Amino acid sequence: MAQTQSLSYTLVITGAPYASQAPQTALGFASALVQAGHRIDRIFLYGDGVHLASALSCAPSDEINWTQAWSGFLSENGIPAIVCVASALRRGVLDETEQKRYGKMASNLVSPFEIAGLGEWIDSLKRSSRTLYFNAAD
Amino acid sequence: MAQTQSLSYTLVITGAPYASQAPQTALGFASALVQAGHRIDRIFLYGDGVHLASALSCAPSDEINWTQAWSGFLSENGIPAIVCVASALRRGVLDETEQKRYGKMASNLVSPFEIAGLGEWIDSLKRSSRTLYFNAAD
Amino acid sequence: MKTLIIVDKPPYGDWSGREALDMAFSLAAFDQPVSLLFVGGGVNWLRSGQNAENIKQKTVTRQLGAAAVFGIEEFLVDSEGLSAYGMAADALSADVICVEPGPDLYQQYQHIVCL
Amino acid sequence: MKTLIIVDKPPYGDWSGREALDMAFSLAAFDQPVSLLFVGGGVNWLRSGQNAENIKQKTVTRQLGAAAVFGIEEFLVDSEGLSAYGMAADALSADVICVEPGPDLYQQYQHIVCL
Amino acid sequence: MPLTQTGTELMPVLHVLNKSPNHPRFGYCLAALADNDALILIENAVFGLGSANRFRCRVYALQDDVKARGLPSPSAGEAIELVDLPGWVTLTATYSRIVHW
Amino acid sequence: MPLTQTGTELMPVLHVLNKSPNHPRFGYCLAALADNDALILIENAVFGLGSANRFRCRVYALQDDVKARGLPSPSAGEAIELVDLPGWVTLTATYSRIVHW
Repeated sequence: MAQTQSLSYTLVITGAPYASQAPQTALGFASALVQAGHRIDRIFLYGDGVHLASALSCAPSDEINWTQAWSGFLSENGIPAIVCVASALRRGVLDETEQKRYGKMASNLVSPFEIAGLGEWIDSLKRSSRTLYFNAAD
Repeated sequence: MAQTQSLSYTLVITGAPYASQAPQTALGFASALVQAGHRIDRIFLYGDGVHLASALSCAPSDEINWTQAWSGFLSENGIPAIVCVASALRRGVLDETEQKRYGKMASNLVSPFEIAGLGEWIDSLKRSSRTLYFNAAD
Repeated sequence: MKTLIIVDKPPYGDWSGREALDMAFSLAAFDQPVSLLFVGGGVNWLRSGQNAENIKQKTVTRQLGAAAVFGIEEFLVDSEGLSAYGMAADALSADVICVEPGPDLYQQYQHIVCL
Repeated sequence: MKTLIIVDKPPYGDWSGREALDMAFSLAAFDQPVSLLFVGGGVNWLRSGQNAENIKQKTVTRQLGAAAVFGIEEFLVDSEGLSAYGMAADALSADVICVEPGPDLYQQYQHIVCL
Repeated sequence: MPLTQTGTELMPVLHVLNKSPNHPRFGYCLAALADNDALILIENAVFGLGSANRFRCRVYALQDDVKARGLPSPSAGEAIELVDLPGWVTLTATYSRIVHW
Repeated sequence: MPLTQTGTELMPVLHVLNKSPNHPRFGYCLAALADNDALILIENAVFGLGSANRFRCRVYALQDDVKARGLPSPSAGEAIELVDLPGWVTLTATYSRIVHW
């Protein structure tokens, strides 16, 4: 089972923090990937997973804020992170461009996440060695 | 089965729009309640249901924006609507008070929803004739 | 790079099926071969006579109709799911291929997505 | 105004059980009688030896321990769920009453909440 | 009608079920039904109309959800009554105890 | 190893399952397993450790999720291997086709 070759990965997260275990499992896996010397092409948030990119989430002081934890991990490792635009608009996760387009009073997308379409996911299927999914459990 | 007496109701919504059918089923039921001459004491959003109160959600032009639909219904009928504070903070639904308390860049709570604690729900159990729950389906 | 998108929940009660379908549409739009597999409760996407007007959603039948036009290659349906929900394969809203999902089916796809 | 809060999903995989427990704590804090019923996969809340440190969550055993202190009246557990998950009633992390959930049980509560 | 421990008479229960038949909670709901209870199937639970003989009490189903999903209306012999939203409201006013599964 | 229609040889599949044993998808996953596939149980799927004799392929389970839930470690006779996160990473690097249930 030994495999020393370095591969490229995309992680798709579809489960929301505080509703599913998906973002935490994915972060543990992503850290282990980087440690093992693999490359992460991008993180792609889809469906309820887009809530992970909300800058407004506040965890109780004795719990981990998964948005901050992910945001820090992505920045430190220079990993691109995409939030699917269709999922994000419905669920109220907006960058400044979408805020203006829809005339909303605020934006709430946390850096370094960016909003883009499913084309980014398809690019992952074509180019990443592996595309993994982190869905809500039950 | 005839029942002409007017009763008071609390509706608890725990399923999110665009993830579950709960907010739409609840709105249809609430409209029928008002039509039938019953009183709605309050709407209480809990768990993932708090996403219904996000002012930033944008529906595609050919779909109903359930946040706007609910917001309009509540205002027209003068119905108090509460978002559970613990659920809301974790999921990034904030009013201006919580925005300041947590030093966040924006608030996103849609009017006439207000943030409060589970005490409001307990008050419903004590005072409303009926407390109904609208949960995610599967 | 053949992709299989699996839908295993009934329509209307939640959103996962719609978002799975959006993935299939996107693949087709980018000329990537994609098939849909309806399993378990998901077979109800193919029921004829749906009308979601009163629950203020879009009836999914029309979306499935568009799928063929947009280049989604096949609609596969789990025959066990059909019988569990009392549905006949010849009374569905779309042309389907009945299958028994198992290793022989899945090995034909490089990517398999089940939201 | 006796209330029964039902927990039917295992801990850690989703959040509904924690938010159900918060409801129970609130009732107790407002001196309202409340019991908890663990059914099906929910019986795993009572398993001894849990340690969620490595998945960066709070171990739920401690929360359940606080429940008794805070005035939650009873922990009821579905005996069928226990045997389905291979758990013995005398090896649980809390004092429980084994029950067979049915009309006789439910009729004792004015309010029943199942998130 | 059974008596509670405190001696007050309890009204029967209206059970509201919105889960598909293959969801564990569908079974928990079935196990909770008493003969004089009523059950209303809404949302994905209307897929359970076909297994109505498993219910031991009066059964209703929300018409809009049945129609949305293209399910056949219950036949006269099935003892299931389709109700609209006002009908559901009436049921909730009639039963003082309501459990949502 | 079976051949596809196009004649290329396919690598076996790593199945990643995170649903409880009573979730419908647990069964769909079981039905998808080939003898030379591998399965890793994570999150709530580790509650299925006890039914490991139903799996027809190699089975792993994520140690952190097993420990969090207080489940007993599999005995030597059960042919289930606990892996940590680096072990899961190695599995995903070894199998070129991965299905998440």
